[in-house]
Amino acid sequence: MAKLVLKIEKPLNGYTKVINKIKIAEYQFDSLISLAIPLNSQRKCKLNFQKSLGNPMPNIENSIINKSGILGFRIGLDLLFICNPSYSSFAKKTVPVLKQAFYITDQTGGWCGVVVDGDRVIEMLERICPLNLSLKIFAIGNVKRTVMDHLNVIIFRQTEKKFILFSPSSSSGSFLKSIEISSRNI
Amino acid sequence: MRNSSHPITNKQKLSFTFNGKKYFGYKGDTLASALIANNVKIVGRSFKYHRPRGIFSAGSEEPNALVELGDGPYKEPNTKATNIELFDGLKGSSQNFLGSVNFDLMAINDLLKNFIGAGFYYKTFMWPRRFWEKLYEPIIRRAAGLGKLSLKADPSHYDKGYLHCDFLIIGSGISGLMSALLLAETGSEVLIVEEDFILGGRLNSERLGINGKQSSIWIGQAVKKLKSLNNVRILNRTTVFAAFDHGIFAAIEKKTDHILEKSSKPRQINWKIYTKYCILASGAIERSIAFPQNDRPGIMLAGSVRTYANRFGAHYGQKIAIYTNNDDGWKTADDLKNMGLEIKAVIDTRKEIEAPSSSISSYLGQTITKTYGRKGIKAIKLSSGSKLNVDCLAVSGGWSSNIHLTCHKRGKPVWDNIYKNFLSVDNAQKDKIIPVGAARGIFEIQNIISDTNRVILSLIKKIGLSMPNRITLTSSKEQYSCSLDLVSSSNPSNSFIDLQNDVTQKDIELSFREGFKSVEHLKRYSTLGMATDQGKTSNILGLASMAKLKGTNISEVGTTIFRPPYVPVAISAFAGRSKGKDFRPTRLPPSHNVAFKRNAVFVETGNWLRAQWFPEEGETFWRQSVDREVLQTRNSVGICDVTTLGKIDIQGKDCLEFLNFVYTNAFAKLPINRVRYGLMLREDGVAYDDGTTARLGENHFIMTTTTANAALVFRNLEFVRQCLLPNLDVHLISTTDSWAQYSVAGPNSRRLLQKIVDKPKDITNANFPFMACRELTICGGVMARLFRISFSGELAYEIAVPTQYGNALFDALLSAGKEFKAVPYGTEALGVMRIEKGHAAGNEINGHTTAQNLGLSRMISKKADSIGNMLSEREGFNGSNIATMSGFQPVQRSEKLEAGSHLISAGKTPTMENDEGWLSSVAFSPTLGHYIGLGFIERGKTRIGEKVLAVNLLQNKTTEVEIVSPHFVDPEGIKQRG
Amino acid sequence: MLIDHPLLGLRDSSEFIYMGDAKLLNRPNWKSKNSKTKFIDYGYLRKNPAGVHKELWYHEQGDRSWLVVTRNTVTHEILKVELARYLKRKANAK
Amino acid sequence: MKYSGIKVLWEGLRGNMGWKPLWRNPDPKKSYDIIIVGGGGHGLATAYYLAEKFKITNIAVVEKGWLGSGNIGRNTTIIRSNYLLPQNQPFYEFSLKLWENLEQELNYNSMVSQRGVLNIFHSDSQRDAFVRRGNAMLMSGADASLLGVNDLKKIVPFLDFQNSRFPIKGGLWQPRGGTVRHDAVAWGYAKEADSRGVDIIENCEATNFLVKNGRCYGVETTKGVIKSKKVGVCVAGSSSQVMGKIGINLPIESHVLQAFVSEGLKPVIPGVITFGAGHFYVSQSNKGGLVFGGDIDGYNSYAQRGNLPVIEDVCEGGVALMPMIGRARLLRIWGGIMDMSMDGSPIIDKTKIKNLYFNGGWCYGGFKATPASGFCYAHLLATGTSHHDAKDFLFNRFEKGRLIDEKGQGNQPNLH
Repeated sequence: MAKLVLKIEKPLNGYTKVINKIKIAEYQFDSLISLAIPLNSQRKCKLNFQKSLGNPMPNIENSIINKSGILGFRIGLDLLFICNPSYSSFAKKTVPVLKQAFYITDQTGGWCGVVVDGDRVIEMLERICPLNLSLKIFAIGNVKRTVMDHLNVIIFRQTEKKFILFSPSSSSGSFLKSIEISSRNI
Repeated sequence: MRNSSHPITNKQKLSFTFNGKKYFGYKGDTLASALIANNVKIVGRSFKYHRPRGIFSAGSEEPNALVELGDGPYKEPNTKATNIELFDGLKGSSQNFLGSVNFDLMAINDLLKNFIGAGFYYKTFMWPRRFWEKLYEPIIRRAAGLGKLSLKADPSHYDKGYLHCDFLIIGSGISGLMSALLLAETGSEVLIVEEDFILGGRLNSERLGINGKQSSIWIGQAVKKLKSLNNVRILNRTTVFAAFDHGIFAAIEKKTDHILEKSSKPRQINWKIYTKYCILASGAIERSIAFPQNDRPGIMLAGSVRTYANRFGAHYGQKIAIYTNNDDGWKTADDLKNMGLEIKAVIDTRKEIEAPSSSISSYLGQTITKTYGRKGIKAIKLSSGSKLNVDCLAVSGGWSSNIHLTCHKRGKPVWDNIYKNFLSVDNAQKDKIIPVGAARGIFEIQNIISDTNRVILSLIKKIGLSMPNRITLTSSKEQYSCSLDLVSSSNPSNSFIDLQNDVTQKDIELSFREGFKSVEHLKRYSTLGMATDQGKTSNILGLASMAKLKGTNISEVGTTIFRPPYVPVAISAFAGRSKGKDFRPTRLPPSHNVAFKRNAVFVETGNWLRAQWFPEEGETFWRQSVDREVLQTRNSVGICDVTTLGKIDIQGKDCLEFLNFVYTNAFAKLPINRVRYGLMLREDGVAYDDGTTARLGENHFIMTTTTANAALVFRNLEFVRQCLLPNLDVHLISTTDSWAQYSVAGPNSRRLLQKIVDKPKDITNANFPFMACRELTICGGVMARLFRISFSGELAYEIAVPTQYGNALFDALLSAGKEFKAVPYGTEALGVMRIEKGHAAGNEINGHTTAQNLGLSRMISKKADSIGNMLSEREGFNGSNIATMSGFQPVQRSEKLEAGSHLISAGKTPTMENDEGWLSSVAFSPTLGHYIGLGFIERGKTRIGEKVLAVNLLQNKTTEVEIVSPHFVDPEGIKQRG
Repeated sequence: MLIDHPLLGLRDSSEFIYMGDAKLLNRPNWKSKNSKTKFIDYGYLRKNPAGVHKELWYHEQGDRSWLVVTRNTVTHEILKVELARYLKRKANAK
Repeated sequence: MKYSGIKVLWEGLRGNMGWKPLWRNPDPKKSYDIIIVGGGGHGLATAYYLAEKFKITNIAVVEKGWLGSGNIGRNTTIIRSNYLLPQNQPFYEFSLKLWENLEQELNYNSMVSQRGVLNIFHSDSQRDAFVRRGNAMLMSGADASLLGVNDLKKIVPFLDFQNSRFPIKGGLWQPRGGTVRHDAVAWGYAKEADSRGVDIIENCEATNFLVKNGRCYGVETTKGVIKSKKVGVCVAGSSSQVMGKIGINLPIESHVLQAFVSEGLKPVIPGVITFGAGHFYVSQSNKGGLVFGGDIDGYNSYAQRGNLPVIEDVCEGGVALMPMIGRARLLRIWGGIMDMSMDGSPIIDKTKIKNLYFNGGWCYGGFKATPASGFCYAHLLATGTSHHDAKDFLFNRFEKGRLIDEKGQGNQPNLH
């Protein structure tokens, strides 16, 4: 028997579509890990974060994008997510350093990312997102976690009219449908 | 009739049908205005007496003109003609009649009025007892109710949305627009919400000018300015219908109700609005006067007659009389006269006033004692005895501030004796709902202008925003005063207080006579104010009537409060898009695609959709598939997706202490690369959840929970971590979705897995015994986790890979398993095998049962504190008589068992006194060839071998069963250790 | 309702799960005197004021913080919101 | 006053001038044998049964507001006895039997309408639980039957059998369940209690208890001190407030439950229907309104009003179960204070203060219990011993671990 090879599947198989001028696309990433800050280790973790990713550790609901395009955001007092779209040495170089300070959990298969982008994106999000999307409250680079259409969603604002939405992978089909309906309904 | 010189006649002509007859109207009409223009007087029948009724008002306070709109599944009963924006092709019809709306057979009720007044049904229909459901009630039910539902699923789409602002302004009349202009200048986010399809509110109904020009010019300028600002948003066709805590309001936007074509776009949007302040510019609602036969078609609110005339150029007939107790009635007379209509008379109940207009014949200090014309008013009789022929009677009982929303948080309105009106006073400020204009009890235009400036500017000052300039507007000088002549003294049985519920003054008197004097009793007994209009035009009449009977005033009588919603809202609009298959999200396990391709039958498990069984060709009955899956697993190997079990990644230096506390059994000595079964109790000592926890490293653990309790267990662990033991270094994150986890079970499971893992030697029995776990790689380097745990009792493993490899691994296992004839198995076979093995699941750990019931009391460690430990020691948990989990099999092996049967001793009668337990789970065991069951029976452990009865009265079946060990298969656990 | 989360600001209460009386933070010591009675009290007797109430809410759809919310049960007015873990640690330090 | 069809005709002919108040409006006497605190359904029923069955008529019912202003005046009117647990089932069946004769007994038509109660199930394990419950009902002498999908298609053809997210697999049907015109229950009990000499005193708030040497001998009220041999508290949502006045802490939390009614519609819904995959139940009133509800809001509240998330949740459930109600409009929302007990079951018991008795913790199930609660409380007040069908509704069950947790949710009141 030939050697078995396991093929990776992305939750939405690389979906892209434009509805009402809103570009909806699966946000593909190579890996996604969570970092937990051990008790009483804020300082150590801050130093480590700066060292391993080259940017200061963000405050809660804030994010960084480092020079390799790695997105890091802080979703709780002691919890961060690091999303690596394509940096090839991430697993070999960055993660081992992070491990020296943080508790790390692989979340790559757990989340599905969707980018929504376009002039009417706020109108669309108004239909599912309970958060205040005004730039005064939800600035570029902010990231928040909330519930949309019965699903837990992490929403990251990349530009004024471009967001990345992360939702659990098992319900990614329902979430995509939700975004499609919202885009169609405006 | 239509005034042919009115500008509306220049608009697009629209055709519509009402009760099957074709009519024409114009764009800008409502159905009501178009019906008036076409002189249609009878629009519906009243609720109880089936009296002919016409259009009464011009807004959402309408009590009479309820129609069924549309047809087929689009049919919408109880729709107010006054709120329906006319469109080409509209179809409307009357409702609540037998025969036709003009000749309603149910109108017989009108003749029986003396016998079927308030509360008559409480006093009769009691004999014989059985006749209630069979005879009396069906008649009452058929007679009651208003419109009909189509009984078809609502085909329209609905949506929800969320809006955030600093100021929500409800209403776009003069005070709403002024507020918006002022507040917009502060740079705040302003949201204006208008119920009507045009902006301008009451100004559209009036002739008065602003700044010396038609008011529409000022409205146009104001709206243009507001629309140019990017901090202002305007929603028309939108009604704010409810106020909730902390500045949250709900509003319904009608998106496509005024369009014939049904699109894929949502029909309505239910907006949830978050605001810091709400400016309530909702205006006022005119009330009626109760006098004999005051409900005839053609009798309308005076302000509404004015609206129809001024805004729509529509009116009934040529001879109009006005009946008023306040100055505003005279305004209607003026406007109609200006339109060229004949004003027969103004009858003012007030004697002491000076008639404002000498050119109109007036009767001061008089009342109407009778009206004529069953199907449309023909004449009125005055207290002086004079009779006047009229074809429309405009009635004004004064104006009530529209403070509905200020009551939603149980704010109590306060009576203002000057303007004879209930106002929202104290609560408004605290709730940050600030009424302006007529909603604040200011009824004269010049005062509305100055007061709105004052209220809004002082609010802006109080908040500390930048001060705008006050708005200078000039208009006519108005005068408004009002009397409380609201109820007549003659013929109370025909003087209608609440038009929609057919509550007459006589009913109020009867309520009073029978002791229903408190306003709440009055409402409940007489049904006053309980119709679809919530008594917007009638409540004050009822209160005035009760005050008169009690010999007191309205403020003493008090008032009931309005309940949300302000206007009735479609149930679908609250559901939004959560309907049909989209009621809840669907979660798919990682092998879903493979299972789908293999024609699996799926089952809903919470939000998950899991493969229930995998039918093969030729299998026509589910048991064939399930039996095969069980036997093939037990004989060789089977594979099942168990990803849905909750998985929680636990890391930290203090995990062992934490686990020791959340589980009843000891975890303190769990070695690395080992798994342990754990039982969780609730703090009240009842069994809560069970699962395994694996130790992958010094500070790294993986906990599994049941599928059903995954979120709950996580929540409770966070509670322990943050609220009970916050000084421990423990971190939790759910990885349920991150890992695809498959059970590989059966005697060939190891051989199969050895073909997959990169180092087959690692998983020999010696290197990887029962309850071992480890991280390893499979298929040439894919990271994986392997756990040697068994739910089926077989030699079994659970293998986990990152979810993105889910379908691939399931396929790989099946293809590697071909030589063993490996089968995929679903939740049914999983359930059968766990029953055969005697493992408790959701039917056993059901929130009632304890560790003692489950036969797991030895798992409660007495050496350490743990959740539920203390309270599980209470006597009720520990008697010698408690039910314990046992196995059951039919004495006649061919007999079927039913879960939910109760267990009683042989020879006893099936009563609750004799109840000893129940069968919780049953299955046909293909391994044993007969039905088996798990259940709970008193002292079960000591009764092995005893024969008892499984009683299923519900299906009329009693089966003799034998109590056996719950472990039907391999009770010693040799297989799983092999 | 809106809950002013100490870290995240105003959030809709639909993101939260309610648990009740904040006395649940004070789980008795199982070895203390009369511990059984104390546990029955802990398990079953909670404050139920018509007025100001300190209570536990869990931000399940947010940052997973357990919060102690001081809220008036008659008006629903929220007076204070604190992180439960800080309060508990503070109490532990005493 | 005796009511009948003939009387209605006679009064109709003479202008309905002969009707009399249903109850007097007496001033409180100095002392009574028994004072009932709380003039809601349970309190009035207690007074009636004390007078009728135990021949104690020197009774006052003191009510803070207007008679029937508590949950009897704001509920969704359902009666049923489809309980599982042996401590509950006989009590609710006793109640249902009392309902069945109530109108004749009280000579007041409260429209007890036994059009059936249907609980829909959506999975095999739900079915197993319902079979167990149905058998418990039958074994207690109640009625129940198990319906399959085809039966349901006949009775309730408008359910979403085709496209529902959680497939409908059958239902447990109790034909004798149904609805009652709730306010009329209070009025009927008041009328008959009053006619037997009970003083119903409205707008009279009990502000404190008179206690000496551990014995209660009356109450202080806003209308003065009233003495009595025994005091029975029966105040539902206000239980913690009232008992707190003498330092009794109850295993009860007060929560808000919202209820809803639609505009009037011609008859569409037979009986009561309960959704098994979400929070929704519905019946249709004789006036035509769909009366529906779901779950409590979930936070402690005395506000008598709720918030939007629950309204949406309930309507989502409704549209999911029966999409034909979508175009019907929600007319009114209201809220009541539920005395949610720690195990979801009530308490009818003595207190640690002699001669002071307590009845409460009915959660959102108090309405259907009204007759039996009144009867059993009257039994306790009159005889000092628990009625057989209410013998387990005791305070000490928490300490003894003999919980009556119908839903199996544990000591978390908002989950019951």
